[in-house]
Amino acid sequence: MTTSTESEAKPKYSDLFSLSGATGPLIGLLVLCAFLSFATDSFLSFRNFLNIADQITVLGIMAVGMTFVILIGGIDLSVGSILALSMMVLGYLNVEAGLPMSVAITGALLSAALAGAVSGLLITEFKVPAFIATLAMMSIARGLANMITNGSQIIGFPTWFNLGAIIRHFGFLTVTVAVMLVVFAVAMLFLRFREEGRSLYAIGGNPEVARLAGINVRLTTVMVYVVCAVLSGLAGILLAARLDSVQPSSGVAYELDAIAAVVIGGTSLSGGTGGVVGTIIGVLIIGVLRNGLNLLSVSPFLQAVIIGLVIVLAVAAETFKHRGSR
Amino acid sequence: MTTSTESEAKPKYSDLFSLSGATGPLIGLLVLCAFLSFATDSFLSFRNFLNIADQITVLGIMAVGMTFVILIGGIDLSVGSILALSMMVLGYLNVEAGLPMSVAITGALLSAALAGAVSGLLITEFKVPAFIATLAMMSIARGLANMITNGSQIIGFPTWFNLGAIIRHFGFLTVTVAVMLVVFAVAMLFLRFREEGRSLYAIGGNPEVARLAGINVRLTTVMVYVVCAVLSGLAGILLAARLDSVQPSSGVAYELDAIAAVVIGGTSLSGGTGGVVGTIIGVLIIGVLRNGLNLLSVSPFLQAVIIGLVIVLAVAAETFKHRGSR
Amino acid sequence: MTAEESTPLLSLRNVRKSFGPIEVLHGIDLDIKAGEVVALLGENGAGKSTVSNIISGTILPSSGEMKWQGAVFAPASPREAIDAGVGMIHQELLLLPHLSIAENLFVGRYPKKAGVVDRKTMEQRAHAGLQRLGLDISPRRLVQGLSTANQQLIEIAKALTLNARLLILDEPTAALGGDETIKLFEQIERLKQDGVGIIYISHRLEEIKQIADRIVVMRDGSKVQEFENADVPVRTIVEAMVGRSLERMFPPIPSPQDRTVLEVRDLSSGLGSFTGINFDVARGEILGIAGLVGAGRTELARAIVGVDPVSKGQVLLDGKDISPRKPRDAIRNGIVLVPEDRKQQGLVLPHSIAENFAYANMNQVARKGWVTRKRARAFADGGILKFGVKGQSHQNADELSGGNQQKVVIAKWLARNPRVVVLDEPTRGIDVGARSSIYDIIVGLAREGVSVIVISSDLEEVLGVSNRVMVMAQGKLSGILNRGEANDVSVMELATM
Amino acid sequence: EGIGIKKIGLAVPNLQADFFNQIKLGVEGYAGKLGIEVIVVDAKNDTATQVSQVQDLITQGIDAFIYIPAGAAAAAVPTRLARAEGIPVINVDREPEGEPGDTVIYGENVLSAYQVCDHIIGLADGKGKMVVIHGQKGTTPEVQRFEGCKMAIDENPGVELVAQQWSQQWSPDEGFQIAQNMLQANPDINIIFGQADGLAMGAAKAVEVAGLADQVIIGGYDGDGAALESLVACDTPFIVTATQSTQAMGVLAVNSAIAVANDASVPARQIPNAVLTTCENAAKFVEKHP
Ligand SMILES: Nc1ncnc2c1ncn2[C@@H]1O[C@H](COP(=O)(O)OP(=O)(O)OP(=O)(O)O)[C@@H](O)[C@H]1O
Ligand SMILES: Nc1ncnc2c1ncn2[C@@H]1O[C@H](COP(=O)(O)OP(=O)(O)OP(=O)(O)O)[C@@H](O)[C@H]1O
Ligand SMILES: [Mg+2]
Ligand SMILES: [Mg+2]
Repeated sequence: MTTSTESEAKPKYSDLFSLSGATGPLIGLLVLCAFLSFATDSFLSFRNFLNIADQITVLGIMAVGMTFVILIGGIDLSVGSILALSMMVLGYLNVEAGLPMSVAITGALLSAALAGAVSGLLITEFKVPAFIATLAMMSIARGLANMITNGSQIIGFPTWFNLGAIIRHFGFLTVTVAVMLVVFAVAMLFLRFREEGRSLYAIGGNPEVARLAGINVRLTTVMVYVVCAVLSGLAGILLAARLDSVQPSSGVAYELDAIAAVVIGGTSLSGGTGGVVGTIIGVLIIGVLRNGLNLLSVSPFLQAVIIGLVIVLAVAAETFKHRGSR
Repeated sequence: MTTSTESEAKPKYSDLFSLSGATGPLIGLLVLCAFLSFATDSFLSFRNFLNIADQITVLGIMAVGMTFVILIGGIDLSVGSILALSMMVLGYLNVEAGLPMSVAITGALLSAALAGAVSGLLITEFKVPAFIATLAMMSIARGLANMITNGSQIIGFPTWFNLGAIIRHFGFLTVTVAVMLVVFAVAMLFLRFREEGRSLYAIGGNPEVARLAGINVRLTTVMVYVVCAVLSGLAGILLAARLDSVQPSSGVAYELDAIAAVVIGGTSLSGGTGGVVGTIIGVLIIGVLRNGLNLLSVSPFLQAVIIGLVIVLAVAAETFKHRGSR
Repeated sequence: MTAEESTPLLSLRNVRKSFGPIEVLHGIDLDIKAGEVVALLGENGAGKSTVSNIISGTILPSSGEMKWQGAVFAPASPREAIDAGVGMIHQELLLLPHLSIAENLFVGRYPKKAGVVDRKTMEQRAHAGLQRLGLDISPRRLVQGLSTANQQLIEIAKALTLNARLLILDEPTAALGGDETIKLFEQIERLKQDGVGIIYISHRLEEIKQIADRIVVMRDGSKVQEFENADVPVRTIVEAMVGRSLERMFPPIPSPQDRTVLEVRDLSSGLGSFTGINFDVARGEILGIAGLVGAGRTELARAIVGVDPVSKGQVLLDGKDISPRKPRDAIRNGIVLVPEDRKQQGLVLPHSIAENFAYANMNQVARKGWVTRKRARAFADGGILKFGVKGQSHQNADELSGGNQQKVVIAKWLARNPRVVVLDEPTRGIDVGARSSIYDIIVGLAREGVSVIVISSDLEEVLGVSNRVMVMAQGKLSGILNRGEANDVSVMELATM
Repeated sequence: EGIGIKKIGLAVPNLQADFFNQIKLGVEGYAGKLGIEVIVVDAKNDTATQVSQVQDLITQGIDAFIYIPAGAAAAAVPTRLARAEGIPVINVDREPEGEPGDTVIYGENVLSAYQVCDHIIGLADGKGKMVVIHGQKGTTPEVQRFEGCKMAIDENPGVELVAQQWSQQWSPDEGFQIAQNMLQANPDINIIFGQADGLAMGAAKAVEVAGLADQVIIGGYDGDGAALESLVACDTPFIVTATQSTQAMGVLAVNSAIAVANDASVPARQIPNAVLTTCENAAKFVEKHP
C-alpha cells in the first residue's frame, strides 16, 4: 500500500511529460537519430535541427488537433482539405478582396471552425460515423477550396507575412516554429490539468460512462472537432507564410500523416489513452525520417517502403516492450 | 413466441437479401436514380447501365473484401496499393518475364495474399492497430509496385485479355462484370449462411466472447485480411484487363472509396453488423453518383462538394429512419 | 412531524416508459424520504433498473411526473440529476479502464485549484473513500486489471463520494463477499444519519432485513406491494415478487458417482494469480469454490478452460492430459465456462439471442457448415423455453434485463451438453425465483452425470448446492470440506488463512 | 454554322495542376467564343477514373474528344472507345503508345529545359554545384526535362550535379522541403533547377530561409500565373522559367477538333514552343498568357 505523502497540487514535471505508451517510439526516435548521425555528415548539426523544426510545423500542429479527436475515439480525415480551405480563404480575403491580414486570418480560422462544427454536428446529432462525416467534409472542403479561385494559386501577401517563417529570432526561433511550440505547450497543459482535458479521456474511454458522470459528451465532441479544424486552419496559415503563396492542392493526404504521428506516439485509435507528448515524438519520427531519407538521397520509391517499415516497427516496439515486462 | 416447425437447411431468399441497416441508403439510391432519369436524357438507358456496371467493377470487388474486414472490426487502408502491386506483378511476369497469363495471374494473386498475410500477422501477433499496420502496408506495397519498373507502365498483354473487359457476351455481360457478380454472390452466401461467415459477425461484435465460444479469432482475422488483399489483387487484374496496361500509380485513394461504400451500405465501422447487400448498394450509390454528375456536366470542383453531401445524406438518412420508428 | 419533514425527497407519480412499442413501466408511484432506505425488489425484468435510470436522468420517461422536494423534476441528462443531488451506481460496472481509480471516482466533478485539476486533493479524497470500504489499493492504480469485486467496490466508493441527497444503488453487492457487504452497510448507515435518501436494489433478500426501512415490490413493470416495515419474512417478500409461493431454495443434492472425471494437478497461473492447485471432480459431483474476493477463483476457472495461460501443471479428463491452451481445446473436450462478466465475456450484446446461441453451438446449429436464421432461432427457442428467459430469439441481447442475460449465457453453454461445467458467479444479478431454478438446473446436470464446478461469493449458495466445498485464499488452495463439515465458520476459517 | 461540332469532351488528368487548369481555361475560353459547349472531367490523376469518365462523355454524345491522359502512363482505352464511335480524338500533352489520336499537341520539353538550365548555368559563370528537383518520377515531362537540362550540365564541366530528388506532386511544399534538405547536405549549392515552377518557388523560399539568396540561382518550368508574377517582382532567387503556351494549346486543340470533324487535314504532331521567360520579359506574359 503506497500513499504518497509528498504530492503537491501544482502541475508536476513528471506528470506533464508522462510518456504513457510512448517509450517504445521514443527509443525508436533515438535509434533513428543515432543511425542518421553516423550515416550522414549533415544530419547532426544545429542548422539541420532547425530545418527539421521548420519542416514539422504544419504536421505538428495538425497532429495536436488529431490527438484530441482520436482521444475521444473519433477520427478526422478532413484536416488536409480544411488546411487548403483556410489557406484559400486567407488568400482570397487578403490578396483578392484587399482586406487587412488580421481580418483575413480571422476569416480563415472561422471558415475552418465552421467546417469542424459541421463535422461535429453530423457526428453527434445525425449519428454519422466520424469516418464518414469527415470523409465527406474532406471532399466538400477540397471542392470549396478549389472553387474560390477555380483551381489557381494566389500570391502577393504582405512582406512581413513570409518573414515570419524566415527570420530566426535569437538565432533559432521563427514565428511559425514558436506558434507550434505554444500549441504543444498549451495542448499538453490542457490535456493533463484542465477538467475539460481530462473529460476527453473519459469520453474516449467510454462515452456512456462519461455521460452518466455528467459530462456534456455532445458539446465536447463538437468542440473537439472545431478545435481540430481550427488547428488545421492555423497550420494552413503557417504553411501559407512559409510558401508565401496559397494553392488549393495543399495538404492532400496530410490526414494520414497526422493520424500516423498520433498513433505512433501511443495514442490508441479506440480512444481514451495517449497524449500530446507521444504525438510530438510521433511527429518527430516522421519528420526526422523524411529529412534523413532525403539527406541519404534515397529514391522516392524506396522511401515509401522504408517509411512503412519504420512506422510498423515503432508501433510494434511498444508491444515488445510490454511482452518483455510481463 | 414462434417456433417454426419446418426448418430447412437451404438458404432462404428473404434472408439472403436482408437489408439490415441499408434501407435508408437503398431509398437514397432510388431517389438518386429517379432524379438523374429526369434531369438527363442519357442516364436512363441500357447502354448507360452497362457502363455503370463496368465502372463499378473494381470498386465493387474491393468493397466486398473491405466488408469482411470492417465486419470483424478492422480496417484496411492498403487495398489501393495492393491493387497496384498485383497489377505490376502481373505485368512483370507476363510481359517482361514472358510467362503465360495463368502463371502471371497466380503470381499476382499470391503477391496480394502475401501482403494481406503480413498485415494480418502484424495485427494479430504484434498487436499493431489495423489502421497503422495497413497504413504501413499501403506505403510499402506502393513502393514495391513502383520499384518493379522504376515507375513506368507496362503494356503488351495478349489480345484476349483486354477483350474480356470489352466484349459483351449475350449483349450485356463482359467477363469482368461477370467476375464481380460471382464475387457478390459468393460473398453473400458465405456471410449469411456459412458457419465461418457468421463467426465474422461474432468476432466483430465482441472478440473476447468469440474467443471464449471457441472461435479461432487470430486465424480468422489473418484470413480475412488475406481474402481482402486477394480480392484487391483480383480487382487489379480486372483493371489491367480494362486498361490493357498496368501502372504503379493505379488505385491511389481507392481505400477511401471502398470504405465509404461499405459504411454507406450500413456496415458499422465498430464491427459486427452489416453485410454485402448493403455494400452493393453503397457501391452503386457511388458509381451512379459519379456517372450522373458527369452526365450532368457538373464542374469537377463542384462534383467534390456534391459527392461529399450525398455520402453524408445517405448515411444520415438511416438515422432519420430510426428516429421515425422510435 | 413537521410539514417539511413529511415532504418526500423524491416522488414519482404515474411514471411510464416504453421501449419502442412495448411498455415496460405501467405507471409507477414511489416516494422516498430523506434518511430512509427503500428496498426496491422484483424479479428480473420487473423494471427496477428502468425506474432508477429515469430518476437519475439516464433515460427519459414516456410520461408521468416526478417531484424533487416538492418541485417539478424532469432531468434531461445525468448532469441535471447529479446537479440536483441524485447519485446512482449502475447495475452494470461502468468504469474507465485506462484511467486511475482516483480519476474514475471524480470524473465529471474533479476537485480544482486555480482552474486546474487538483490531483493531490483528488487522490487524498479517493484514498479516504477506498479506506472506508476497506479497499487497500493505491488510488493511482489503473482500473484495468482489477477483479470484478474490486471494480464493484470502486463503483460504490464513487457513489459514496458523490455527496448526493438521494443515492440509488442498483445491485451493489452482486459481486461482493460477506466482508465487503458489511463494510458497505456501515457506510449506508452513516449516510442515513446524514439524511440521505437511498434506493437499494438487490436480489439478496437476506440483506434487505439488515438494511432497509421500507420495501417496495415490483412485478412486470408495476408496483405490486409496499411493506412499511422491512421486518417481514423472506417468504412473504418472495411471494409478492413472483406471485406465488416458493417451496424451497435448494433442491436435494444427489451423491456423486465414484468415477473421477476432471483432475487438476499442480496448476499455476501464467499471470501469477494462483499457484499449485490440486483437486478433482467426480462424475455427477458439484464442487463449490469459496474464498474471499481476489482469492484467485476466477483466474483458476479461466485457466482450467484455457482462456488464460498456465505456467505449470496439468488438467486431466478421464485420466488423460488435455491441458487446454485455448478455449476451443476445452470446448472440444466438453468443458465449458459460464464466465463471471456476462457483458464483456458472455454475450455479443448488439446481436440477437439466436445469434448468441449459435456462436457457442455452431456444431449443432449448422448443417455441413451451413446456417440458416430459422434453424438458429429454433435452436435458441429451445433454450429460451427451458430456462424461462423473458425475451424472444430475435431480440438483441442488450434489450434484456440483466438477469435474463445471465440466463441466456448459462443456457447457451448448457445447450452443448458438456461433461464439465464451470460456473463463475452463476446467479449474479438473478432473482430468487430464477435462482432456485438455476439451482435445479445445476443439480439436474449432476444427476445426469455432469461434473459441475460452482464459484460463488455467496456463501449460502456454495454451501447449498455443493457436494464438497473447496476454499481458496490468496491464490492457494487452503482446504476442501465435505458437505457435512462445511459451514459458515469452517469455510471462513480456511478463507482467511 | 460550318463548325460541324457542338459539344467537345475534355478529359483532364488533374485540375490541381496549374498547367492542366490553364489548358482547360484556354479550351473553355476559345470554345465559348465559337459557341461550342465543353464538358470537362477531372480524373484526379487516376487512369481508371478517366476511362469511366470518357465512357460517360461518349454517352453524352460529344462530337470531339480532347484527351489529356492521366497518370504516369497514357491509357489507350479512351482513344479506342472514342474511335469506336467515330469521334475525333485530339491528344494533348502526351499520347498513348500504339493508339495515337488524330493529332497530338504537346509542349516541347527537352529543348526548353536545356535553355533554362543553360541560362542559370550561364549566370553562374558556368561553374559551381547544382541540384535538380524532379517532378513525379517516371512521367514524360520529368524524364524529358531532365534530359534537356542534363545536356546543359554536360556542356559545362565546371558544373557538378551534387544531388537530385523526386517529388510526388510537383508542389511548392515539396520543393521547399527537398531544397531545404539539399542545402543542409550541401550548403555551397549555387544552381537549382526545379522541374516545375511550384518546385522552383518552394526551393526559392528554402534558399531565403537558409539566408543564401545571394549565392543561389533558381530556374523553373511551366510559366504558371503565380510564377510569372513572381518573376515580374524579381525579388527572389527564382529568376527564369520556360513559359508553356498553354492557352495556345487549348486554342490549337479546339481548332484541330473542328478541322478533323470537317475532314480537313491536321499535322500528326503540333509542338508549340515554350518561351524562355526572365524578369525582363515576364510582364508581357502576365498581361496575356501565351
Ligand atoms: N433498451 C431496451 N430496449 C428494450 N427493452 C428494454 C431495454 N431496457 C430494458 N428493457 C426491458 O425493460 C424491462 C425492465 O428491465 P429492467 O432492466 O428495468 O429490469 P430489472 O428489474 O432491473 O431486472 P434485473 O433484476 O434483471 O436487473 C425488461 O423486460 C427489459 O427487457
Ligand atoms: N486481467 C487481470 N489482469 C491482472 N490482474 C488481474 C486480472 N484479473 C484479475 N486480476 C487479479 O488477480 C487476482 C485474482 O482475481 P480473481 O478475479 O481471480 O479473484 P476471485 O477469487 O475470482 O475474486 P472475485 O470475487 O473478485 O472474482 C486479483 O488480485 C485480481 O486483482
Ligand atoms: Mg436491473
Ligand atoms: Mg471471481
